[in-house]
Amino acid sequence: MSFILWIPLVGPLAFAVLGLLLRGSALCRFVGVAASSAVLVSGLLLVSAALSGYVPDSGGGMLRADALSAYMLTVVGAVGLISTWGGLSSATSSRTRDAAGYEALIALFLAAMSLAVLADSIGLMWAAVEATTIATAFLVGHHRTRRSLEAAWKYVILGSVGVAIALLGIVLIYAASVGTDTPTLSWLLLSQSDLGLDPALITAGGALAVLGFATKSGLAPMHSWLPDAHSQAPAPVSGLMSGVLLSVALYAILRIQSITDLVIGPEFLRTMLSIGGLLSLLVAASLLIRQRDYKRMLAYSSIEHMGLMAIGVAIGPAALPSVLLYIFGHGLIKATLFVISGRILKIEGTPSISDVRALLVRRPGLAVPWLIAMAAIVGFPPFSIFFSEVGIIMAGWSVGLGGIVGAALVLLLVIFAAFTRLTVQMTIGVPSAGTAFTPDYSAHGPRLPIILALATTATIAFVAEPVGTLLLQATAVLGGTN
Amino acid sequence: MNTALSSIIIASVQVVLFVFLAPLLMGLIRQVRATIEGRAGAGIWQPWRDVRKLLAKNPVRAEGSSWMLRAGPVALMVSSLLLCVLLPLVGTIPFPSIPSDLFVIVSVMLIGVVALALVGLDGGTAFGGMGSSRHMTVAALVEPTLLLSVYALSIPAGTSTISAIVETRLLSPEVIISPVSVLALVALSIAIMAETARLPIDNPGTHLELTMLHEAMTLEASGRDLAWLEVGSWLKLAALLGLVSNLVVPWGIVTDFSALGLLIGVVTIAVKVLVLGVLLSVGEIFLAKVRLFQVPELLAGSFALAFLAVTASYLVA
Amino acid sequence: MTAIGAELLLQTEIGAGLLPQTAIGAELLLQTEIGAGLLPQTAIGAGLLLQLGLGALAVVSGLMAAPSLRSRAGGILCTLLAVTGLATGLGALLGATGGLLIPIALPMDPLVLAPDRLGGLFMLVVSGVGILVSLYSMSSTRGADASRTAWVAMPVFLVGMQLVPAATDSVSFLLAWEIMTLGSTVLLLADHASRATVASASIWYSAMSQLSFFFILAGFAVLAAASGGTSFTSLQAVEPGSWPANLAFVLLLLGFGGKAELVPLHVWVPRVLPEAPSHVSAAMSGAMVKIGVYGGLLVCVRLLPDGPPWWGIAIMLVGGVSALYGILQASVSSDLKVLLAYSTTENMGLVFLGLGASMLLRGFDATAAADAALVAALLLTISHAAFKSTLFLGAGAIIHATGERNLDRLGGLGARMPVTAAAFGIASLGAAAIPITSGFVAEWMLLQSLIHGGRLDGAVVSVAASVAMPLAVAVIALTAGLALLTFVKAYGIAFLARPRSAAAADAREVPRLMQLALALGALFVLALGLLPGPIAALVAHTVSSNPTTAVQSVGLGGVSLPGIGAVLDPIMLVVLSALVAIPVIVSIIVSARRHPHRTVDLPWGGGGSRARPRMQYTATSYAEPLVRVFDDVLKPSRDVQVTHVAESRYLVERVRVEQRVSDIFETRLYRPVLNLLQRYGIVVRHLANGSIHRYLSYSFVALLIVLIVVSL
Amino acid sequence: MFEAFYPQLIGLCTGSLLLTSALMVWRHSLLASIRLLALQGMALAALVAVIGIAEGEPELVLVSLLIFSVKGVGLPWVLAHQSKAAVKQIQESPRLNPTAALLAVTLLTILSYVVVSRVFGLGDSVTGHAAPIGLAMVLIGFLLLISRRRARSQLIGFLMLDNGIATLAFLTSGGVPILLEFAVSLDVLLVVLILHVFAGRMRTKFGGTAVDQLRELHD
Repeated sequence: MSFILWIPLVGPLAFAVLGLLLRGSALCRFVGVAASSAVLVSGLLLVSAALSGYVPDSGGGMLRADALSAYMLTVVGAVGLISTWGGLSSATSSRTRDAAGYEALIALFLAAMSLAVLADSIGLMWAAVEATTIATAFLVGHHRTRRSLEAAWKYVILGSVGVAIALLGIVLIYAASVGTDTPTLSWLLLSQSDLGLDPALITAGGALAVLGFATKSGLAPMHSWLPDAHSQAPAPVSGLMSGVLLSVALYAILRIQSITDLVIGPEFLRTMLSIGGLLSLLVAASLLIRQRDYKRMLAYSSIEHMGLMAIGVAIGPAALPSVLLYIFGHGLIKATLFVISGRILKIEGTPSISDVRALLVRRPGLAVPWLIAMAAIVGFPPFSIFFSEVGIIMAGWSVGLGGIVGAALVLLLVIFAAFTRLTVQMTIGVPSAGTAFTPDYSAHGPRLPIILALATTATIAFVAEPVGTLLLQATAVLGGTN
Repeated sequence: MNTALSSIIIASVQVVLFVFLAPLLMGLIRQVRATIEGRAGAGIWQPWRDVRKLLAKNPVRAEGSSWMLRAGPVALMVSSLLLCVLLPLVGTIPFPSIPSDLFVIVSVMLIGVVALALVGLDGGTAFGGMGSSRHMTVAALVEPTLLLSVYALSIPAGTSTISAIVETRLLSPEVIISPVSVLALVALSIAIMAETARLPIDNPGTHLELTMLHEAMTLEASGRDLAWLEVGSWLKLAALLGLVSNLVVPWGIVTDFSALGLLIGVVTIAVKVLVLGVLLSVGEIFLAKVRLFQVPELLAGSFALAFLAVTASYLVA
Repeated sequence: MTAIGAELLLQTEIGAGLLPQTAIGAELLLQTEIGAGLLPQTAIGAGLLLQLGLGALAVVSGLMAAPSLRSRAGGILCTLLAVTGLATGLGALLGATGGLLIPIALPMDPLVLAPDRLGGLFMLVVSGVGILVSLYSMSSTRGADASRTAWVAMPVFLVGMQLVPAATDSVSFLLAWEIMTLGSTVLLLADHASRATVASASIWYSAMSQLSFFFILAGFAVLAAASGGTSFTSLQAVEPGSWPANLAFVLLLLGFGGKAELVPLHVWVPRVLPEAPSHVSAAMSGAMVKIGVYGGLLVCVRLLPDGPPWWGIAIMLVGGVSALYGILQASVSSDLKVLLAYSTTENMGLVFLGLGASMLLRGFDATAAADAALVAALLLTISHAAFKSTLFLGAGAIIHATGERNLDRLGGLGARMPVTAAAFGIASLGAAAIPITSGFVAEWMLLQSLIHGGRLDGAVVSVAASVAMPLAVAVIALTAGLALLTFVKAYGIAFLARPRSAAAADAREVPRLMQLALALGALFVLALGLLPGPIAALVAHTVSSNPTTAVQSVGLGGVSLPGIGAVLDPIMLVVLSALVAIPVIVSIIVSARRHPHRTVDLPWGGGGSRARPRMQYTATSYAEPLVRVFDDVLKPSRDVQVTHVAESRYLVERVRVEQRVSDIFETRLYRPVLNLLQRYGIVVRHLANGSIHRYLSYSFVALLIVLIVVSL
Repeated sequence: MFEAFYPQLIGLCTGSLLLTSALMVWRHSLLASIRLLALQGMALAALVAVIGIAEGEPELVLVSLLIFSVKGVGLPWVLAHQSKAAVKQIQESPRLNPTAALLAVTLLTILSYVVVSRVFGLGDSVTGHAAPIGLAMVLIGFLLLISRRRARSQLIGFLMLDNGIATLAFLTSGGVPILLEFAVSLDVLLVVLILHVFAGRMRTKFGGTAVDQLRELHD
């Protein structure tokens, strides 16, 4: 059974190599899809294993898939599939030399994220997270324009520095474990209650690690790379980064939290994450009010959602099932939105909101899914984000974070209003007089992934079994008994 | 005697009496005014003659006017007749299932107000609309005074049934001159002046279109349409004066049914209404019509009185 | 989307454990009425499930049906959906129990839909409006209004509205609530391609809806935190008057008040209701707004009864201000749908006034008056649903026939559209609270409860009540007076006199199905007004612990309030009027035979022979005196442009007068805040000015702060 | 014998680490900075070797070799890969003037002493006493990142930051597990390579490597 653990790592790499070998063939554009399918399938297999109470490990305990890891792996696979499938380029454009490299990097990226969630060692996970930066650096800069180069530079510098801070934190945590009898970086061992870790070291290490991973998960004030990178990367890459890379970093934060909570209690990280979450919401709200670029708009929306998730993490076990469901819902919807935004960008040729007008009349084939996904991302039911937000807010009050949650609601309202305004500007209304047009019903790309993503997020919250159980098990992994 | 039957008899008597009395009251008011102003006057029966004349004419209706021009006057008439049925004018024995609830009475009166306003609009002229608009504005602003004075009057009796209020006053006359009652009555009187388009809110004798309220709405009506409008308005005035007089001087009203009592009741209410009419007429001599946009001030004043009456009745009593 | 895996809630299924945490779920469920019922009564559950199923079917038909069949199919399915809701609501109102469990992946209290009597009442009201609207829309929708999107959104909207009152826990409440909001938002967008104003209306609507939603969410969260559960049964455990209860009360009041169009959260109303297609406005104003009222009742009657007196006073204050402000704006408006929209604010204000009065009076143990006020508020809610949906449908018929909703360009429609005119007229009477319509009964009962509320057995109840009650009466009176003017204006200008534009002159009566919906609506208005007794008695069961002492039915359909000794029998009033009318009518018939009327071009015409329709009074001029009287509140802006004849300055060629009354809450409260936000939004861009050094500094500062904090 | 020298050796190594860091802030010439970076890498390698010998762990000696080859030789070589002449001419015009920068360096060093003393309690061990140097290097590296305009100078800052972490790791816990050490080194190497490629592209696209020019993406 434990060989499944290797599929999401080896599979994508194999496909990447295959793609490079098939360079120039039309087949190589399917490398990303194949890689994400591999991840998704193994994720689902591991989920079923976790549900039956079996926790496979491999590589001398380096890889381990408990319920949380399996869940995250599934999310990676699902979002990857939606992004890559939805972003499938036409067969002709994939014959260029770049295409194979691009697909290979995507596969590498997926493998790195899979490793990050499967690793049972903080160190290995750190390396995997850093590897995502390396894999995506050229993806962000894929277009080779001045802007994409700028975005890539900022992304790599800010991302690496952030992750370096995380490494500093991990070093301190390791130092704490060196102080005990068993120097280790294993989650499993570190999150045991009787280790006697040094509280001061764990505080400092935890804080630094969280701060570092907050960079990758796009929490303010470490978020600065995110709008630039998301707006310049090719749409599927943006979708992947926004949909899962941020969440994988959040997963790291969750794991760190499960260590620190045991040693120093939840208060310290709770304060830190609440501040970070609120700041993220504030930043998103502030910069969405007069946003001009729809891909940046989506990027700030990711910051917002990560902020709310961070508040959920701060709240602790009561909100964790909601946060986990949130990760899934946000990932799929945001990937969908980025995929559609990529198509809009391609067809309209401008990323500017004010230049894209009356989309619903001119291009209903793009505008309708765009609007549905927008409704989902701002938290309308039946999409699962609604339940996650309600769950987090409700839980927030019950653990005494009413003030934080209240402030978050105010900011969410501003964000909602700004978001609605921008969306309406893009989609609603009629084209200015004199421009002839015929309604374009084409979706400009595969429709199925979009429909699948929307349908899945619309129904998943109502699937009490086995999703509910899985979420509870994943929460239990993090020390929550809820 | 059976309450229901006696109430039906009293109501019928009231209707017949007031249909007879209302034109007479108008005639008296106009004649008194004419006499005081030194004119000969048309005599107190002139309104009767007017009505007879109007009923015998072919009504002229405007092209494009709707059924409202026909139905509106009837509605006004019916609402005024209903007032005569429901108010305790001759006797205080109400119908069992429709006690003379003041809120109901006010609403019934409003049916007439609305009907008149719609008739004014239906003519399709500037003046009709103008009259209608002003009439409704005044009616809207009068409403609080009206209901609050009703409220104030209802407090001593513990009910808004006007028969019960009058009976309470009959039993304990000291209520009548209590400050609360006086305040409420003054407020109610102002409200009634406004509702019935008397001075100082409206000048019933005017023929200058720009200042008219009531008359402007009836400009397009003729023949029997006009007759119903006129009689309906007179009836309303008479009935409301009857109400005020019974609130101030409740004696003579029938509380236990008997033939003699009924006769006394009929005579006393006729006298009371006619006396009040004379007083009204004399009073109006000394009043000038206020500007339309000062009417709200007047109504605000009356509202304040009514409000004081209510709160005083809670805080004093 | 409505095809969520819902399952009938049977006792056995609870035991079998559909939920992740079976024990907790079953335990909580057992505490609720549904669980406690001895026999599983699944009729209600089946009704709810059928609603979901029909909703899903309607969505599918909206997606799949051919454009020519879409309105017909959608309309029929929506009507069926609403009829199911009506039946379910009626069942629940009469005391049937049963419910539906919505499975959920998150560990929460179970999501159960199981309407109680009050919920049943509101489901009934909402579905009743739904039937009217569905029938009407079957033939009224054309073009964009009949688009695929619109017909997908319609059932979603209806299902959402019909399920909110069924919720027995805060999460399913919020779920249905948001589905309702989503459906209505999409419907609002129907005409976006033809009018630019739709876009801004939709932004306002979404933002204000979200504001309401967040208030409610926060309110429920506060209560849930204080009580430890999200089901209404556990929320009831919160002590009223404790600070979480106070906070939650304020939040929930704001949230539900926003949906119920109360001041100052009403700003979306004058934008949204006019811009939405008329059948949607009817559904919003007739039904959706009632959900706000339901929320208010849920808080005040079910979750947090017996609150401190200031709760009642706060509700009365909000309600009173809304009533006055709403009707004032309505009375000066010349746009028919804006007028109706503001009038909704007024009516809801009165409903909340009644609700607040009832809370206040209950606090002073004036139970009879409190019950009467509450029943009055409910009656007003029901009657508002009837007359306001009819009015909006009537306005839709006018737009259908003329394409105009500006009263200043209408007129003379009475002769051209008799059925619409009659229905609109009856509904207007209802809105103006004239006997014998539904509005009258409700207002009468409200006034009765207020004047009897100041005293209890002859003793003054409290200073607060003795100030609040007269003020409330005054507010109701002024509101009623202005409503009278408003609806005389609306009806008189639109339907009477001569047409003020060519479009109005060419108007034709609307199709049969629309007439049917209008006639049904008018019939409801009359029926509610003629038979208040049985209805009030039924309604009293939903809110009063001792309904028979509060309200009784007397005579043929009369209502009596035994606790405060007031009786009203509208049928007797009709009989009496008929009796006194007989002589009048007889004399008319006699006179008409002898003296038939003549129709002339202009009998008098103000003395002029060339009086043209343009010279008629318009809606704007009709309201002019009122604008002057309430100058200080309305703050109208006037613009007079005089064009002189070229030859002489003393001769005037044309005068153009423009008067605009804007919403002071929008211009004085919302605009400044929004402008500030916009300015902030521009300034704050400097945070992300593109400099990597600045971005690194953010991280560096964060790192330094964290280092300093951990070493403290 | 070795035990007697041990504290001095540790002191020497960490001292030179701090010294090179401060000098890098001071000097504006790119070439000088690269040389100092190489020196720093060698000092780090020496430090690891010393600790390894003291603890008697041959593994650490191996790591020391790795560090020497990557940080002491490899990375500086990559950075200086461009023709020497061109590199020589590149002069930083930092965003922070040298006095302020050096002042900041002292402040950051003090801060890291405070932080480390609170977190670790310093203890009696020689390495513990030297630990603040690692943190100081991290912070100084960060300072370089913020204050330097050129792409390569930023890279140097990043590398110094990384050296700081490594220093801290070795001083506090004798280094992280060897596998992680490899991974970290590989990651750093790759990041530097990527940035190097980007810097190259930047030169072709922007005609220079001034990071300041990257201002097109903003709100």
